[in-house]
Amino acid sequence: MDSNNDSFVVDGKLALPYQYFAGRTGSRFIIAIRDEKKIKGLECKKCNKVYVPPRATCEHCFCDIKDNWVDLDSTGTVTGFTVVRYEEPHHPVKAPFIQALVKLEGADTPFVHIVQGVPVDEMKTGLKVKAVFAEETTTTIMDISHFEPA
Amino acid sequence: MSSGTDQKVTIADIFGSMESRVNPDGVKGVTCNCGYKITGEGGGEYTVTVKDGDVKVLEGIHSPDVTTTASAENWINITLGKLDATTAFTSGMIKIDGDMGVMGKAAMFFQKYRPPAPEVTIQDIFGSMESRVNPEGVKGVTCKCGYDITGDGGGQYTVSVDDGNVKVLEGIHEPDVTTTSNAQNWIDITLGKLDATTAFTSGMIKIEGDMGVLGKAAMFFKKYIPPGGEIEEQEELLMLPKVISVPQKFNTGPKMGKFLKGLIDKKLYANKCPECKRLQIPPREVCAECIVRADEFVEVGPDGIIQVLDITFFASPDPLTGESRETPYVSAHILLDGCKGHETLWHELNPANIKTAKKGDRVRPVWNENRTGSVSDILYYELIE
Amino acid sequence: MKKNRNVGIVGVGQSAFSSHREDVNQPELINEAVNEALEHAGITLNDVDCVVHGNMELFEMVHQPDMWHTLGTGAYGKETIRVTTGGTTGATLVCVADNLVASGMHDVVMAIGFEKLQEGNTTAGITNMSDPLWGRRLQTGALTGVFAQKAIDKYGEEKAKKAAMKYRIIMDKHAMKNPKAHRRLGLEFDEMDTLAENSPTLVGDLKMIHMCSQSDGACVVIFASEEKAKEICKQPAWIKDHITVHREEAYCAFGDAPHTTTHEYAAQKLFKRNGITSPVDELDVFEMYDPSCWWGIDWISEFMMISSDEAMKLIEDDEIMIGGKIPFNPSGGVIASNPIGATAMVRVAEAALQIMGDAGEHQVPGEVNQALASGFGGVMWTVLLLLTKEAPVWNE
Amino acid sequence: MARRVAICAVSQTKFVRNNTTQRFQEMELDVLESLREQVDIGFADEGGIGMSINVSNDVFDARTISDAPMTDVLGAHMGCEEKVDQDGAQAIIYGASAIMSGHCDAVLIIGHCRESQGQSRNMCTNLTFDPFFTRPVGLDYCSAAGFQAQAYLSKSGITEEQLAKIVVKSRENASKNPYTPEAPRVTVEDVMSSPMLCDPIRELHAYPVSDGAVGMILAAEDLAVKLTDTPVFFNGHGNNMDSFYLGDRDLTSNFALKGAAERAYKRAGITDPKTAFDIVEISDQYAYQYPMWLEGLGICDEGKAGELIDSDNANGPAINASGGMLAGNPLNLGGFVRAAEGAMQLMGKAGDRQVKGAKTALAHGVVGPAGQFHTVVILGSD
Repeated sequence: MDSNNDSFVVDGKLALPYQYFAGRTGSRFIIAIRDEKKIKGLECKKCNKVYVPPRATCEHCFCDIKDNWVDLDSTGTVTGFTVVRYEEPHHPVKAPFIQALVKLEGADTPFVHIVQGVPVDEMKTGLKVKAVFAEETTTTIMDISHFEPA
Repeated sequence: MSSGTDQKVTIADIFGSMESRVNPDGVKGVTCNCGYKITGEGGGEYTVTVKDGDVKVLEGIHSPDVTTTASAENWINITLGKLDATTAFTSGMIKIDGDMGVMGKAAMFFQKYRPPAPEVTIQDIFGSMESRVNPEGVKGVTCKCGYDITGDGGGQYTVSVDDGNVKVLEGIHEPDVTTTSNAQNWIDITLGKLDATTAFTSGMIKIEGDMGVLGKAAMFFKKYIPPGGEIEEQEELLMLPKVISVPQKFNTGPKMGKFLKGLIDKKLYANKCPECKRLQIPPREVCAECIVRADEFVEVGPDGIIQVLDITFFASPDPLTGESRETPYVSAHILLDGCKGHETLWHELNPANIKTAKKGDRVRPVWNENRTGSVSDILYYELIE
Repeated sequence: MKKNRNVGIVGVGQSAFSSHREDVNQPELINEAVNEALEHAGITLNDVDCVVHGNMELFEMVHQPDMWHTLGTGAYGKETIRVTTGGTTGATLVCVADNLVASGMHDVVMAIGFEKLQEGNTTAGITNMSDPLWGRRLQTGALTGVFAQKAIDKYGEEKAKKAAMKYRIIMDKHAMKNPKAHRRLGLEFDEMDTLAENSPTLVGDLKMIHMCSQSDGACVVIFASEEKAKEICKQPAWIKDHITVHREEAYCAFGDAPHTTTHEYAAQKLFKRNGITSPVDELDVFEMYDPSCWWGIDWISEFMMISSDEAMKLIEDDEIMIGGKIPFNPSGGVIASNPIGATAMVRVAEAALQIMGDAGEHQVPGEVNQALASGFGGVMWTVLLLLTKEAPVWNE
Repeated sequence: MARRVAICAVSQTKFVRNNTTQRFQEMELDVLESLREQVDIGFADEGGIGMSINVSNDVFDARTISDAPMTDVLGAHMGCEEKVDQDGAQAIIYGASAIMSGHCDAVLIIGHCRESQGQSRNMCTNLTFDPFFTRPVGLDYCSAAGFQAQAYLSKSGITEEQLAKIVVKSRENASKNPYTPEAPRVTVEDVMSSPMLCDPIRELHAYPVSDGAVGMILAAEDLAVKLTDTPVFFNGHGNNMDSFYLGDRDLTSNFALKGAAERAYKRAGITDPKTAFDIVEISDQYAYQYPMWLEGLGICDEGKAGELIDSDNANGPAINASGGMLAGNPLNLGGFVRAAEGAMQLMGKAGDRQVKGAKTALAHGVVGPAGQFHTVVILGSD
């Protein structure tokens, strides 16, 4: 690359508006959290598994499971985690914070959420946690504000 | 289209509920007035004013930037999502005058309208029972079920089944089993909003007498359809509006860099293919026809003639800022002096020239006073009178 | 060219196309088309070896969306590939599937084209294809009045506008026969003038009534090797040939200087190597990617290798209608339904349904032995696919 | 039987943290020119390059149809150009299929990625997650890897020190690789004391941000042997998709990679992967992936990766002689560069990092969060 290179860098943006739809299945799941403070799973009767987050089709046997709602407990167990220590604009809370896989009582699959109320360096797999519901809705999984030790 | 079943949805309610349905993200930083002329029965005139995120809905039309005209029936159907707005727009069912760009934003102002729950009465539930008999469910059954519905709008009824023959009587008459519930809970159970077993175990409803009969009673009737039509259609479906923005550092590379830097000195550089000699402006690294690097630059223009012009009335957000631009504007391909054939430069024309500009007219650039090496160093091209 | 082995289309699935699919999320929308295609082919997901996926990330702003979409595509535990090429994506996916099966890599491949345009801003998304430092401030999506102007210059205002609206209404009449179509307006020929007058102007003489829709939808096509195809399907639609012609980016293709368009170039090459000399007579149906009726009327001559006067006559004499000499878009075309990442695949899917005889109410009368489908996108890019009823025979 | 396909030429740019002097097009043009210097081939339906494949990504490029501005530098003006929007290793499979099907005789593939362009690559990969359930909690590829690393380390018993050794070795190898000039040598202590990104992944455990381009030309066997004395044959391939939601998977099971490898070995007729290869190039975006992917590929037995690290795999194949992804390649190009490296080794053109007499190579690529999708390509000098 020659030294009299005319190249320079221009600050810009990729900025576009979106509106995402949760669909009927996703809406029912989030509305139950928002209005009833209740977390629900969907059961595949063929695979004998209760899934969270909800999905209309079982990924493994490909059958329709969208009406097989099961009420779950709002307490569960941490099956895996990481402590996020880098800062990014897309983070829901300031780093460092704990992202954890939480398996609710009655569910077969854990899902990722935030755990608070534990010093980040003392976080352990196996921790019993309970859901803390958000005061204001964002119409997403963040209607559960976070999990904290049960 | 089943607007007849939505008698509870009114234009007044749609506009009246708007202030409570504001989507803060959708109105952030927006200032505009949108007028609505809703014609026909139940219509009215309204103006939605948005002032930097602050939303007011006024009756009447007040200095609108854009005005939408539609019949009450069409507007209700659009609001309920039963009629596609674009289809309605395209086929002339609604008319829009004024700034189309504002209309694009208006779609994001409010959260979805949810019509008030249809008027469901205990009287209607029991009154419609005889017409909802499920012949399979009552075949060979003989029994009497009493219902004591308490509270506002309540009443007493007896469902009498005599070997498949069903009568619904007012009052309680020698029942085999009696169900007691308040009116609201019974409506919710009927509509499927409240689970009957839950209601029973939690004491919300009481049952006295032969429980076995009640098990059969669940099969006596077909589903109750409230006067407003299927409730299911009105199930809330969540929508999540987001502006996704990722800051970028765009590199010019030496070719585009040379061209952009030239603009600072009011110079326009094209690069030339060493083989076919064609020019590219803005320059690209390679000549696509000959697949060779094109390193030689020549100065062209700055004046030229209009080769192609597109007068644009449709505003879309500028992807670099998310902001919508003003319309109309003219997107033009200009054949600069020293260029030939398709070797045109893409830019805009002075909006003041829209009415008169035509292909072949001579134009010159109007330079921005603050030039930084970007597309906006040229404000636009204008006609040379 | 000698193809290693033949490839047949054995199943087609389409979600209903609509601007209102708030009841499903992205994987669920795809799933509808996947299930329909499996059912049409009479196979199960277990029979599928590989899933091909495509759409444009910026329309929904989901990065590597095939990851999330696995919930609806059925790709779990399978081989997959994701290919995308703008508006041509759907057609490119067919070429990918054809190559994957013809090469012997896979016996049964399922290709999925998808878009949920309601979730983004289509025009802004398309504008983002321009150079960030120059054209991005100037472009307005895929909207341009250039083709209207070109036709008006060529035929005079009255004749040109009449042809455009005639074409528009023919597409709507076709869409009325296709229950999957998004825009089914019930237009009549005698409404031509008032429709055009009342419709809002977009760019130049391009009005909203002329332009294609923005739709949510997914299209799925299942491909099988000759041996498998014959096992699975009574009448597969065979892929005889395909050609892709892209062109450079910014070089202005508009204006007077003569040049061969990608459409002409692709058509001439494809027809030559398949021995087709008179496409209008030899083809039985053409599903053309027509972003607006102005582009539609302009491109007939380019694809059919006829003069523009002959093309005008085809429109005026109803020869492009179902029942005509060379029916265009019995499905209603892109003007009726346009889920962009799926759109070009819908062209192929619909052409295949015509050959299979499964197009229902919009089935063209008579034998469909040869069908053409086109994809359009990018910077005036084109993809052409030739389908046949008879399995092709390849000589050394 | 379909005809065989061979790689005739490969080229890559230097991968640097922030290339401020070129835009994408010029990076790819450098690669194209280098490829055309190596082999004398033009663009033509028969006997020439009949298809050009671009490897790039719309979100990373901040550009819809990110291949549109590349058509000219791919030589595909008025020709066939397509884009594979996954790891470039997938483009090799697709390119090979187009030749094997008979559709064309030669294929050009060039990919680019500039991880330095957007504010952060994590902001881009956060957009992989669905908008309602996984995006809002702030997941990105880095934190998804954190989950997997945590689970894998506790299952495998791989130690902090062993992870550090992987990085040290990668940098040592990279010092002989002219294409990764910005991967300075480090010590085990440097790695172990580098700040945590997301536990247990440390800064030096993560692949660096980089900009660059890579390409190759594939041709049918009869053409390839005319173009070059050192054709590298495409002998097998496989890929496999896992579930999307992290909680639906066993993050330590290597489900996708095992399936991909099994398919590739079957197609290439390989029965013992431990002895089958001279060169193994894997996409280790994070240090923990090095042992985990090697186990998944069957290069070492499950639970034995620690021993492999400690012994420096003295008796096995050369693993990531290039330095691997840990020494610096952007997302999308990881597996593609691995295949290019494998091909250079088999051509005997790998300079200071050349492994003598290398005849067979395995290249591995990965797409998606925590290895949702893996690709394996097997190359041989015959």
